[in-house]
Amino acid sequence: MINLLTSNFGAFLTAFGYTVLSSIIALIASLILGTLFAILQIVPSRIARGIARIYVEVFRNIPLLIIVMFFYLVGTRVIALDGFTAGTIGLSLYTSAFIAETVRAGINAVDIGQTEGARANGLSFSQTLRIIVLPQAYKIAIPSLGNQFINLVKNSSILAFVAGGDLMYTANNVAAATFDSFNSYIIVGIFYLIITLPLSYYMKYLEAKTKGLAKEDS
Amino acid sequence: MAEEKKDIMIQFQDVEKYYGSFHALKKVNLTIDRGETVVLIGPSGSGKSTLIRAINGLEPIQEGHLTVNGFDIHDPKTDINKIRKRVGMVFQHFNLYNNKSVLENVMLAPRIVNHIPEEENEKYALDLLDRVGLKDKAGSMPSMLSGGQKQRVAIARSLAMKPLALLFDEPTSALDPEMIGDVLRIIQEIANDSDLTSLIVTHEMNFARKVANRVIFMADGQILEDSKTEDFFNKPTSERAQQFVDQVLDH
Amino acid sequence: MAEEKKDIMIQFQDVEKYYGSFHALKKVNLTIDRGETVVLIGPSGSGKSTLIRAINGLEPIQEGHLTVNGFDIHDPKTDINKIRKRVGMVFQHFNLYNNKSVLENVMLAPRIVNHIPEEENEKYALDLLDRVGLKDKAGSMPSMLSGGQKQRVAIARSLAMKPLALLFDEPTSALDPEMIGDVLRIIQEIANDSDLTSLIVTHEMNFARKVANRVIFMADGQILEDSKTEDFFNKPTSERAQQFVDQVLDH
Amino acid sequence: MMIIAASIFDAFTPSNINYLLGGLGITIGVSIISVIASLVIGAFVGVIMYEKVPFLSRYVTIINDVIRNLPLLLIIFFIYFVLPRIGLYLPVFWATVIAMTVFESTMLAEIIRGGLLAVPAGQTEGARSVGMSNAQALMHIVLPQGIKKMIPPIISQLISLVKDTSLAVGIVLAEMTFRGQIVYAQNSNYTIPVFIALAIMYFILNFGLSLIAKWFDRRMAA
Amino acid sequence: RNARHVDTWERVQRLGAIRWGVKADTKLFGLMNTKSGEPEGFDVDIAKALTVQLSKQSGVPMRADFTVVTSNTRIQLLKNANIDGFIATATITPEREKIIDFSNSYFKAGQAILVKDGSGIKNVRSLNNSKSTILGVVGSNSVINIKKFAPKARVLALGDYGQAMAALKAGQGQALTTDNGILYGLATENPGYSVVGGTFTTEPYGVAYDNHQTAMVKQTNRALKAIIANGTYNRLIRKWFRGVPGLNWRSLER
Ligand SMILES: Nc1ncnc2c1ncn2[C@@H]1O[C@H](COP(=O)(O)OP(=O)(O)OP(=O)(O)O)[C@@H](O)[C@H]1O
Ligand SMILES: Nc1ncnc2c1ncn2[C@@H]1O[C@H](COP(=O)(O)OP(=O)(O)OP(=O)(O)O)[C@@H](O)[C@H]1O
Ligand SMILES: NC(=O)CC[C@H](N)C(=O)O
Ligand SMILES: [Mg+2]
Ligand SMILES: [Mg+2]
Repeated sequence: MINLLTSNFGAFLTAFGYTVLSSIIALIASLILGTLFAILQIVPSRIARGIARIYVEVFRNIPLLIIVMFFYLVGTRVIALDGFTAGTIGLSLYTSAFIAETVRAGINAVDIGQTEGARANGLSFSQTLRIIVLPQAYKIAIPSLGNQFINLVKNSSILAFVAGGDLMYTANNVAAATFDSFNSYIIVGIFYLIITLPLSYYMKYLEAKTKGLAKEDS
Repeated sequence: MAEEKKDIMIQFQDVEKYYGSFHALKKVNLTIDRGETVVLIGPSGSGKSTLIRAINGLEPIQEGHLTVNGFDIHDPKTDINKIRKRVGMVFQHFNLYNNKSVLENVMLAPRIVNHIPEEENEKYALDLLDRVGLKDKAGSMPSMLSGGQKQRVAIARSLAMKPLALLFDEPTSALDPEMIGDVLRIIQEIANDSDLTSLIVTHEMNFARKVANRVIFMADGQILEDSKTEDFFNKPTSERAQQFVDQVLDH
Repeated sequence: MAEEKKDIMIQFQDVEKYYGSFHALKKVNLTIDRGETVVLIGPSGSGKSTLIRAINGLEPIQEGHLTVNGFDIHDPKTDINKIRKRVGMVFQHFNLYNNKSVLENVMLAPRIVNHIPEEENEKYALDLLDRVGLKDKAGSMPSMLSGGQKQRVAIARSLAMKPLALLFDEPTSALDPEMIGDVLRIIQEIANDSDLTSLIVTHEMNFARKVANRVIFMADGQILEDSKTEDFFNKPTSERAQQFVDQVLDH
Repeated sequence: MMIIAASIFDAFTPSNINYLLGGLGITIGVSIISVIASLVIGAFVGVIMYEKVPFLSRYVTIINDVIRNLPLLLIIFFIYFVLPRIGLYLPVFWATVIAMTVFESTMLAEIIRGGLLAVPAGQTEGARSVGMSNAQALMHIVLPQGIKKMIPPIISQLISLVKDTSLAVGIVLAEMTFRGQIVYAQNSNYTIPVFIALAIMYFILNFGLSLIAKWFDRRMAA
Repeated sequence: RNARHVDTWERVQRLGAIRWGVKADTKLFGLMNTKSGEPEGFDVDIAKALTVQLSKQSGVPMRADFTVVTSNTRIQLLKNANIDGFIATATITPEREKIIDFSNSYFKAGQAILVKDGSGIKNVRSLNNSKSTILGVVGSNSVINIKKFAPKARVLALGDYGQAMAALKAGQGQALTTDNGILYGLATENPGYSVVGGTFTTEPYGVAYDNHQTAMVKQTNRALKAIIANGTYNRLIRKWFRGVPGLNWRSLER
């Protein structure tokens, strides 16, 4: 395993960089889109709610592989998208549907009293949402957003199918060239865990902390 | 509607309110003048919260007219935020903004709704916090306060909008018994401010007796009694009210 | 430890309890005899719940001896479930099993813990529900009950295990004022049952006066006062207790 | 766009459609078996993690955390390459089922642990205070209430599972996505129409599932 | 090490069937007929002919069963004992021979490139610059070989030839590289794309078995000779490669 790692270290490291980069870009994009579609789902316009629902349902119910393929093979006819870009776009849209659900649940979990307090105090709907509800909704949603992010990192392995240069793609190529599949996959597995495990433990820690606080509150 | 008599603050005229098929307010008629302090009592589920929330537009009504400070709330042309700016509300569970400091809780609405200059806003907010005895907590987050402190901040927050009327929905019933006194004392001070109209839902009968000009008793969505405070406590006219007062004072 | 004097039900000897680094019970000594009714009062955060939950093993203690019905709770060899079977607990928030009907709430523990035959179990459960005035709600789910009704079911549930002692942690402070009376009346009936030992945390001073043999006053994790009921209410010895009673009775 | 429109008619001959639908059958088959197996294992593991059994819970939790933090695609490849090393020679179908089960049961275990933790502490305390044992409190009180809270996340995890079967394309399981590739191998002009058809078929399958789940959820709530 | 493959020759006789791994995504060599659900192509027919001949040699009647493989999974399927051998456009290379066994070559291909007409690309050398992207398929040795011939170009490995062709059309790369036979198959259905520059490697295809299957390899070599001798081989060459534009099928005959 050490041999395989050292002889392909450059390749694995570059791949790790691509996986991290794609994940970060997709995280930011999907947070923005997800919040937008979460808000559209609670505004008093039926049309907006309908559009948001369709968006969320479509991207939640189609495999990421197919979404990514679509951008790689079809989207690129509109503007040129290489595998990395097409994969990251697909990843962002797919994840944003889940984040929209998470943020919406966070908004719903904010005590209705917060909204009533703000409205009774004279704040408008959008002021209440922006200044009072959303910040608290994000806070509530942190554990679940964290899990979405972990999923996103894992799902970035889909870039392998469109030659996105990521860890999984590199593992496949190294495995094919060296016939040492076993060790190639173990090595990239460890690379993935370097990102996901600390995150996952941090989420557990936050979860435990908020639970502890909730206890004292009541 | 704007030609209402100048000294009427809140007026219900044949107001009907439904939650789905549930009839929560039944032909409610009620007039509260400017500067009055009115206590609203009644058993659980009788519609006290519904009535008070309707005044602030938090619950829409289905029939009748509800005029607040000269504006008909039931009229779709009325901008409800205009009314809310001048009618404050204090909730049972305080509803402080959990994500803002005490001072920010008080300063937020004057800043973004009334566009008060920052300096003036802060000065007034600190004055109010001083008035409720919490100037030293200005920088704290709500989660660090006791229930009684939270409620006093909530009162300061309402006062910051310089309201014409204040609505209180069981302001002390979520508090530890030790904390209740302080909050009631502050409410009494505010109510005694002759300009301000106060409508208070409470189960604290001794307090009601001390502070109210009038007592209104509700049951099953109806106003059963509307009397001068002393008259009410000496001898409620309806049997239901008598029974209620007995039960609450009993233990 | 099993050689305790036969008439002692609960005994704290130099008990210390920590939550992490927070010292919640400080060198607590307290003896409660069989059949006594003791009321425990004190400001919020003073450790009343901690003390009462320790008796039932819901909170472990770190130092000292806590003997309940002859068993030392702090001894790892003690089977805590043996104690719990004979010591019931009534919580502020009822803690009825949300997934079981009223009757099932009462019957479950006797069935699966004491293996009471079904018929006998049901008969006794219905008797108890009758006693708390809720026989007609036997088939309802907890979510359909008012707070007062829930608490009465919780009391019946505790009684179904034929406890030697009952612990009450603010049994009425989550209730609407109208509901409080009924629950207190039932607790009083139970406490008057001379066999049963009761320890009651409450803020209802009139009730405490009527029902208790002794009043214990706690503050900051310590027992500051332990007196006959009349002595306590006539003139608490500590200033802190005096202050507390004044404040609670004030409004 | 013209090419796409024209090739839609060519691509979807009756035999090609049949062939794709056969893949749907395999997708559903893998899903159903993996769902059942991972629910059983996930429930078991979830309860072990919740109960804090000395040693056992700790190590089970670590293993669970490692597996659920890896990409499923990697697990599929890995299991596929590892099984023969431990003397297990399995058809691709069963290799996929095992990979899906290993991965999904860790995800479900986490959901189940969370669902149990979400039952208010008062419920356990109520049960313990009348002398019930830990196991009795779990079986009679906590689990029945926890299950209600777990159902929505479990359902969405199961929908993920159905979508994730598409990853088995990497190890030539003849499920729907792979068969799609076979269809467009006949003529590469079919590639785009096939992906569109796959998207529609997965959407119908999963959206249908989520509607059933919603209906089920409402019934449970009522 | 590989329990079920201890001796493939012994095993296929015992079971009366040979499970061949063949491709299902490669025109001319192995392509799924979705109507029958059976793969068809030169490799598939060779597998059938070899099965018949191997039956004769052993005196045991044997059936040919087919399992779909891809470039990336064929070796693993062999290792997993899902198949007894594969005939799947696989080049005999020294690296592969370390872990699997090959028969003598049954087909001589050579690596080439497929490009869009009018692209100006004449041969693999015109791709040797950093602006060029060359597409291929994971698990083929073509994506490894190409690095020697166009070391400056970017190489992207996709999952299968359908995707690679679609990617070429979508502009994800300037050329698609693999063996000439496979490229001609793709060119027939995609007017406007041509194989250019001729072959730049030799790719002798072999029948692959798991490691140390000397008996099976020996029998296969015998069978190969027999089907060449009895004319079956040339008949199959004619059947599959006559009329493929650009391909000189006569040169393939033996
Ligand atoms: N959002 C709602 N949807 C349906 N019914 C409601 C809603 N809010 C209140 N109700 C019902 O309307 C009735 C009156 O409720 P309201 O809260 O006004 O009573 P209340 O007098 O304030 O009681 P309490 O003393 O318990 O606060 C109750 O029967 C209640 O169940
Ligand atoms: N699980 C816990 N972890 C940490 N600290 C705790 C915990 N439970 C209680 N405490 C702290 O221990 C102290 C005593 O709490 P306890 O609940 O016993 O007080 P109490 O007298 O019952 O108060 P109240 O009247 O508000 O119910 C408080 O300061 C509380 O914050
Ligand atoms: N993709 C293929 O199978 C053909 C490429 C080459 N003949 C190989 O064996 O790798
Ligand atoms: Mg109310
Ligand atoms: Mg307490």
